[in-house]
Amino acid sequence: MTKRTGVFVCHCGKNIAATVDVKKVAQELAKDDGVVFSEDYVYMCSDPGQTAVIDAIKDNNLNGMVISCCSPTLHEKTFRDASELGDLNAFQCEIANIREQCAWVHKDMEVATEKALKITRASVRRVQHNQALEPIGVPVTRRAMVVGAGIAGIQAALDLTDAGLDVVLVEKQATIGGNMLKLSETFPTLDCSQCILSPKMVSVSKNSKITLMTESEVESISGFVGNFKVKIKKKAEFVDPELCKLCDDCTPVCPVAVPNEYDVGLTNRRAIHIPFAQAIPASFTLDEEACLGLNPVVCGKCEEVCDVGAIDYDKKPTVTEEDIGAIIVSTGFDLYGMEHMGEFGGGRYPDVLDGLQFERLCSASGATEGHIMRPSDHKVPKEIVFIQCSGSRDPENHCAYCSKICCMYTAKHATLYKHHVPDGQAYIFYIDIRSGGKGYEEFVQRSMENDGVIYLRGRVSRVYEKDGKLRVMGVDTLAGRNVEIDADMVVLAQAMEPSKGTAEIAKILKIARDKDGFLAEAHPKLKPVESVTAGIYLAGAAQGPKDIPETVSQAGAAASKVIALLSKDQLAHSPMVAKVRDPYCTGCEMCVDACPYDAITLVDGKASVNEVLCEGCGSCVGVCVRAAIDVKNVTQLQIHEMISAIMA
Amino acid sequence: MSNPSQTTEVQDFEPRIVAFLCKWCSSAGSDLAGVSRIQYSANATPITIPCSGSVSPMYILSAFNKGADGVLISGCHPGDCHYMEGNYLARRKLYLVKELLQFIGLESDRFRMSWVSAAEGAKFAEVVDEFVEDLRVLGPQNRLKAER
Amino acid sequence: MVNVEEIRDYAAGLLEKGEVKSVLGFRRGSASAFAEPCTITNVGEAASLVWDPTCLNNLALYLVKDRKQQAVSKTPDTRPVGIVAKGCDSRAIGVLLQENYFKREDVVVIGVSCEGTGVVDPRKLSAKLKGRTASRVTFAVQGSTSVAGGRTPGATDGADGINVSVYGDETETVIPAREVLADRCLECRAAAPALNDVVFGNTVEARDFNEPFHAAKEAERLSEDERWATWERHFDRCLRCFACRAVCPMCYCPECVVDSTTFVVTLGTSAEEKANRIRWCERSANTSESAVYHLTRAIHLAGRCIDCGECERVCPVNIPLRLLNTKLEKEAFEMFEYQAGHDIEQASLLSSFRDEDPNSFIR
Amino acid sequence: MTDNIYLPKIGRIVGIDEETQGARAIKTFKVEFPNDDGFEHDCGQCAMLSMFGKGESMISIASSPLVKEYKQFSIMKMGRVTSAFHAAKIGDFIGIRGPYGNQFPLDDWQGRDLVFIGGGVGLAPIWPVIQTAVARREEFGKITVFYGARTSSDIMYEADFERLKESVEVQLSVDAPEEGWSGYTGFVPANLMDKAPPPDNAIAITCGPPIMIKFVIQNLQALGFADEQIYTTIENKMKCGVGKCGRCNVGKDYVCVKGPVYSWAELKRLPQEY
Amino acid sequence: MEKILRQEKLREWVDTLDDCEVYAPAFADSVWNFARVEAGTDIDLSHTNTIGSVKAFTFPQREVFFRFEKKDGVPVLTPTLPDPKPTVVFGVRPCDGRGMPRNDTVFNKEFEDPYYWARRNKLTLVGLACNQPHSPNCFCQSVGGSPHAEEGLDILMTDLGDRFHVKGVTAKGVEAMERGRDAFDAVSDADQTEVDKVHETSRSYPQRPIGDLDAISEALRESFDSPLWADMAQHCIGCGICTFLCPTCHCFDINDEVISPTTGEGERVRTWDNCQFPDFTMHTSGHNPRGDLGSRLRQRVNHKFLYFVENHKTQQCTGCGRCITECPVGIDIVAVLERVGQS
Repeated sequence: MTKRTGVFVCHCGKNIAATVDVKKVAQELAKDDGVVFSEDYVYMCSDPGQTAVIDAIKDNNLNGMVISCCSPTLHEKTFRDASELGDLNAFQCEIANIREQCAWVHKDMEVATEKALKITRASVRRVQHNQALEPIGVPVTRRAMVVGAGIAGIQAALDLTDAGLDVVLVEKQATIGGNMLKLSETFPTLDCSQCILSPKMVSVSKNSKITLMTESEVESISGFVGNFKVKIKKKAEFVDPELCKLCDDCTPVCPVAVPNEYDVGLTNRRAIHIPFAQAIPASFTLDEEACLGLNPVVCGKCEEVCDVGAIDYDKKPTVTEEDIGAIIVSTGFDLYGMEHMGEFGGGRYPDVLDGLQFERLCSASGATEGHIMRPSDHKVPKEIVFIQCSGSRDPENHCAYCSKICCMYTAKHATLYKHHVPDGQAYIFYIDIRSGGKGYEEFVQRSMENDGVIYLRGRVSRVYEKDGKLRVMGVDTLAGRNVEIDADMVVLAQAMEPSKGTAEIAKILKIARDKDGFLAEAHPKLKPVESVTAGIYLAGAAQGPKDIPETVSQAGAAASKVIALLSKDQLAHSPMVAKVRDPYCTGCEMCVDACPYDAITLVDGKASVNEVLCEGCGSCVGVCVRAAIDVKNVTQLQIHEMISAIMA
Repeated sequence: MSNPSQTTEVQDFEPRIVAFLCKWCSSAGSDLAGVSRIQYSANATPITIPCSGSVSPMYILSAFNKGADGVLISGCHPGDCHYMEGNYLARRKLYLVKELLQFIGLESDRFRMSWVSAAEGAKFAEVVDEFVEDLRVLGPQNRLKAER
Repeated sequence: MVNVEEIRDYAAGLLEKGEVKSVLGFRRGSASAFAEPCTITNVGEAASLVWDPTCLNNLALYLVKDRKQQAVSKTPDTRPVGIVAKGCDSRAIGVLLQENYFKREDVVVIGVSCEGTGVVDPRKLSAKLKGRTASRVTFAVQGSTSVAGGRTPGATDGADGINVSVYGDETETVIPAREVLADRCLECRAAAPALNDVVFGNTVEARDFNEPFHAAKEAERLSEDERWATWERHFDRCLRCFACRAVCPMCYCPECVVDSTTFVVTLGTSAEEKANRIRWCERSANTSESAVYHLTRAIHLAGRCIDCGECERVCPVNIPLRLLNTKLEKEAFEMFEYQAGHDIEQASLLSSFRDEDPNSFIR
Repeated sequence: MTDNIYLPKIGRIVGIDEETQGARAIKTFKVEFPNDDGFEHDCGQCAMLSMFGKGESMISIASSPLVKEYKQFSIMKMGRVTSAFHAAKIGDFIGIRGPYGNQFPLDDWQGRDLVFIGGGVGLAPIWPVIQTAVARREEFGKITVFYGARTSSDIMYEADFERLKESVEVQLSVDAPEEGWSGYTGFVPANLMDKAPPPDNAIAITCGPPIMIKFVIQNLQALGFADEQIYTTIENKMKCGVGKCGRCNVGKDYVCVKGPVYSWAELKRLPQEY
Repeated sequence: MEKILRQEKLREWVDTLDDCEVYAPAFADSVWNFARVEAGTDIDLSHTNTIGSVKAFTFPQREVFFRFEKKDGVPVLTPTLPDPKPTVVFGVRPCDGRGMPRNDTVFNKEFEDPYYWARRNKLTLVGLACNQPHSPNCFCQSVGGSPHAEEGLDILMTDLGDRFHVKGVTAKGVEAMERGRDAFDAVSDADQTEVDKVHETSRSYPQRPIGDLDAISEALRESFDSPLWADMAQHCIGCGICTFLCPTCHCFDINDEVISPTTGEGERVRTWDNCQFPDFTMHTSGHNPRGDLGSRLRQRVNHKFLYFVENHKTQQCTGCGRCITECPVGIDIVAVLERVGQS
């Protein structure tokens, strides 16, 4: 076929044109073999620019188009759509990136123009061998998985079922609820956290469309958007939740006591325990690590006292495989470890607490039944110091980012303290007060004005124990003086960080994390709930620090994305998949071994690609010594042509 | 064939590098360098490929044959491959290619591999700049260049 | 010690019982003192089989040829083939099985242990004789006369020699074995065929002539410029006769990626496919193009080369091609604990990886 | 020393006709010599055409020697060079050297009936003979042209056939039934048998796919044509065109020099290597 | 012209050829091959036959016919006819010498090959008679040659131990001798007697017999369709050793080597090709008139002993034996002829 290739070189205003002689690039390319149209234009992505693409295709009967402009991540789709409007197959339009990879990183016009020419010419040579392709239609599994059942996961799961979708809700802990479960009241309204969360948890347990899998973790994933296969490993279910009557006969006989996670270590629990009274699923559970009974010679007391025979030490972990169409990851946050805050006595002094521990002290369901007292001596603290930005906004030593919710919850803590200990004095060390949010600023103001909380702008340099008190050495930068407070209790507003399992789940699901370890969204502005992997969405604090309303809205947003995705009968799968050149294949299976997606099998002694499973990574291409396999539109011929074009 | 280090003037020599960048990490990383306006040498012309694992050794040999002074292959860090394991396959294969090229006496600085993530725009620029400097010292690649 | 009569009887037995359609072995040829390959199809021919240090060829090549013939034949004879195989040859069969080129039941491996010695390198011998031709080459026992029709038992030191008669000068001289044995035999790590249906000869461990990969390690020791000077000369001398590829049992690709003398063209092959066949290198026999050819061949044999040394043996201009392959096998062994042809179930070298693969060479 | 036998002359494409479509499309190119260094040729001869950067291909000259302004080549898209021709446009430059090979002994056939039997692109090599014979119409007896193609849209030189009908008998055929087709339906050898041209004082000239030639010759023999009355052309892979590169030989003959035109009597004496 | 050259004077003679490129056999990488004789280095004429034949001096493995490029869209061709210095090759064995006129025929008939002749006209071949066959595969006498055949050589030298007998065969040869006249001595009767004796002895060694060459041609003609060919080629691996080393194999390929696809620059290049390669005769369609190894072996043998005879009235093979000695699988053209002859 006669090649009729068109080229547009974009000025991008001055973005490209300032460093690249776009006219020259267009003129030079006009001389290339097969190029029948080559022009420059000021803004290709503008409406007239796109129209020019359509017109150029139609007027010149083009069978290949190269737009030399910005990164393909930005406008590949734009120009492919435009090409389609001009009756040119979308896959016969390619982008040459002369902005990010050229104009923006070089200053010398001559040099940059030369490089832009090479980049564009390589794309021209590539597009001249592009095939017209159509997306591959893939059936969709109308079933979603939500990983992490905190408020984000719960909200997402419920929203999904509202749309009629089945949901597998996977939670690592023995109960759903996550960190919100531990909170006493929520700002700025001071309504009881459990009171608003528990009904949702019950809805989850009662929802027949939700398969709840607690004490479970995602082990592996295969497949692709619309058709994931997920292996979920559930810990051995030593206590049968169906049989457990919640009689609590078992805990008194259990000889093992370990710190209670629910109370952030402020109390102990037994190896057999119920995470908290209203746990969902409502059942006792056996802590495998702590239990002695897994070796019945040593212990077996709880089994003996269990009348209903709900306990079975011989239970093994189970792995189930689920067909899943889309995934929401909402694995939440952990507080930055107290052990990092040595200068504040974190992890060293029992009366230096983190925010969540303080929540437990305030909470009616907590160890002290809502009475604020020092863990060390159970005395009511009369002077209490809150330190904000503990571990946040400190790129040298700790986390560089702002954890966003600390200002608010510290104000809440101080207020709650004053409500519990009206004669006490609360001090808050802060750097800035960030109270953007509905009713937030008013809440902070109230804490100052109504509750007499003393806000000190400045950092704390040290906290140390002196005469049974905690001496806080700080500075009040507004007053310009050093401050020393002998406090009974110090509460550190610890930074938020992604929960411990986030790194692992990201690795398993092949979704990226940002530099701080939070799950990375596909685009910070335009795709805030999408991960870089199609079909996997993000919600809650695993994606970045956020408060409850924000978490709930992101969960809803992620759910609505999933609902939209799974509302289609078919999904479009990229047609840039591997293709076997049959006569060359000898069936050596190297590609079969190399394929990460198990997309290649041997059929009649020749490799055969399952186009739906193939992601087009080209691992097969890289290992085939016979060059018997190629990825469509990134063929070895095309790479060869591109190398030639660059080196010519 | 003459010894290039004796016959070339390092000053005037602009190395020509073919850079194979994986689409998900290194190409995105170079995009980030662009967005961040980090300036670096223009000697490397990028070819975006799906994954470092898709690199056939032929690409490297071909680039040298066609006169490339250096060949750079850049992919995602181990564990970060968008396709799960392509970069591991690449690493093993390209290790062997590197060893082979060294074995026959191609200057070892001419073939380079790097891991550059989408967040490492600055690293990408550094990798290119360092490569260019090393190649300047070596002068033009004549050993595998086609005699045409 | 290998009694050639046993091989003959075994081959005859296979043919007699109809268990194989043919037996690949060695016989005396008319062309030189070295044995030539033969394919015997009836019992009577078994008597012509020989076994001695001149049985150089890796006959696994002919299993590949048989396969290719079957593929184009309208009435393919799919009966198994018997093959006389040394340790290296059996590894070749191992790789071919690993790559599904045929099935285990398609081949009857008549293993012959090299008993810690090996085969003679004709080019080394030629160097000794300064180009003159040997008319007779046999094993000598401690400098005494040779044992007709067979090989000596595996000796335990390097003192045993090779009896050589030179054409035009019929006196016999004894050359120390280590001076004329093929490099691959001197470095052999598995002289007995592990993959076999029967083995003749004692399973003598490889004798300690040279450490494994000795020659490659020696070559590595040169400076970069010296290495290039060496290989530039070799690539420049290459005739591009493709004997190295033609003789290699692993080079069974229907069409060679680099320099094809075998286009795969069927009725369905479109003009575009033919027109767009990539020319990674040109046919010109000059340094650059030959380098691409040989380097490609080396990398494509990584983890597949079983060190039969055939490429090097057949090279008419004596390019030490084996070095390229052993270099990579050395890396595979040392860095990836991979040995070609040792496990027919394993994933091949390049389509597998380990987390601990070398990473420090990457920026 | 005279000419450099490997150095092509420059030709310019001045006309392109799309004869047939599809995977094995045929285009006819008119090529002129912009440097006025063209050569004369005889019926049946070939020329080595170049696409610089792609290589050379031996193509039979499909225009009559009587046409001096240009040379015509009908090229089927088969491989690297021919694909490059199919991608070419009017005004493009090519390389051309020749003419090579022998010719149809047209002068020896004066006064005799001529039966041309062509199939597919095989019409091209005998087309100049037909054209020349028509131009010298009075020198020959009855002229019949059998030509078959897969479908009516695959018929080459369609417009020229209309003109041809004025002076010679034209028997067109298509392989399979087709609506609106008035000619013969079936393969060329069958059409030949159907029309059964008399062998007396006739010469048969055939060219086409090997399988067609085989049956045409069988049928001609059945009709009573002697081996000496049957002419055909053969093709082999060629590189030099001047009898040196060694690949196009059929037995002792290099087809590029001794061929491509053979009588069946001559061809029978050569081994089957084409 | 006939002269005596003492061994130690060889260098003196060579030094008089100072405007020439002089080549002589050298033993390197375990093989004898022609190598440039640098000033002040020894010439060792104790060689067997060189691995590569002398044909490469007129028919190099790579010959650029012309360069092409596009100027303003028009192809511009620049022929690259070689203009070599006069070249003198020492130590050419008579079998190789006899190859040269056979190649001359090929590159002259019908069309003269300017590239070949540009080199050929500057080439002087100084032969060295074989005092005894250096390989059991020598068979020059079976194809009409002899260990001291002069055909194709410009000078024939005969090794008499401490001295050479040097005979100028052609005007070119005589001229080369004239230039080094001071190095030569006159030929005494004793010298002449010794030369004759050496020649006679050299002819007396047994060589591989072929028998009646006409009968062989006839047998080949008759056995074109014989199943023998497939049988004899059973172990052939289809490499190019036999033909690339052959002094008279001249087949070649022509390809365009692109330098820059952008500027349309490139070279049209001739390279050696080989009738044993499958694609040698394969049509673009995939049809291959010589699609199997048997037919390709037949082509090689027939070319040497039948087609060349039919076209040029002499065998193309000169009996150097390289194709036999170097065949990796023992295919032996003499044994092949024997089998064909017996069939």
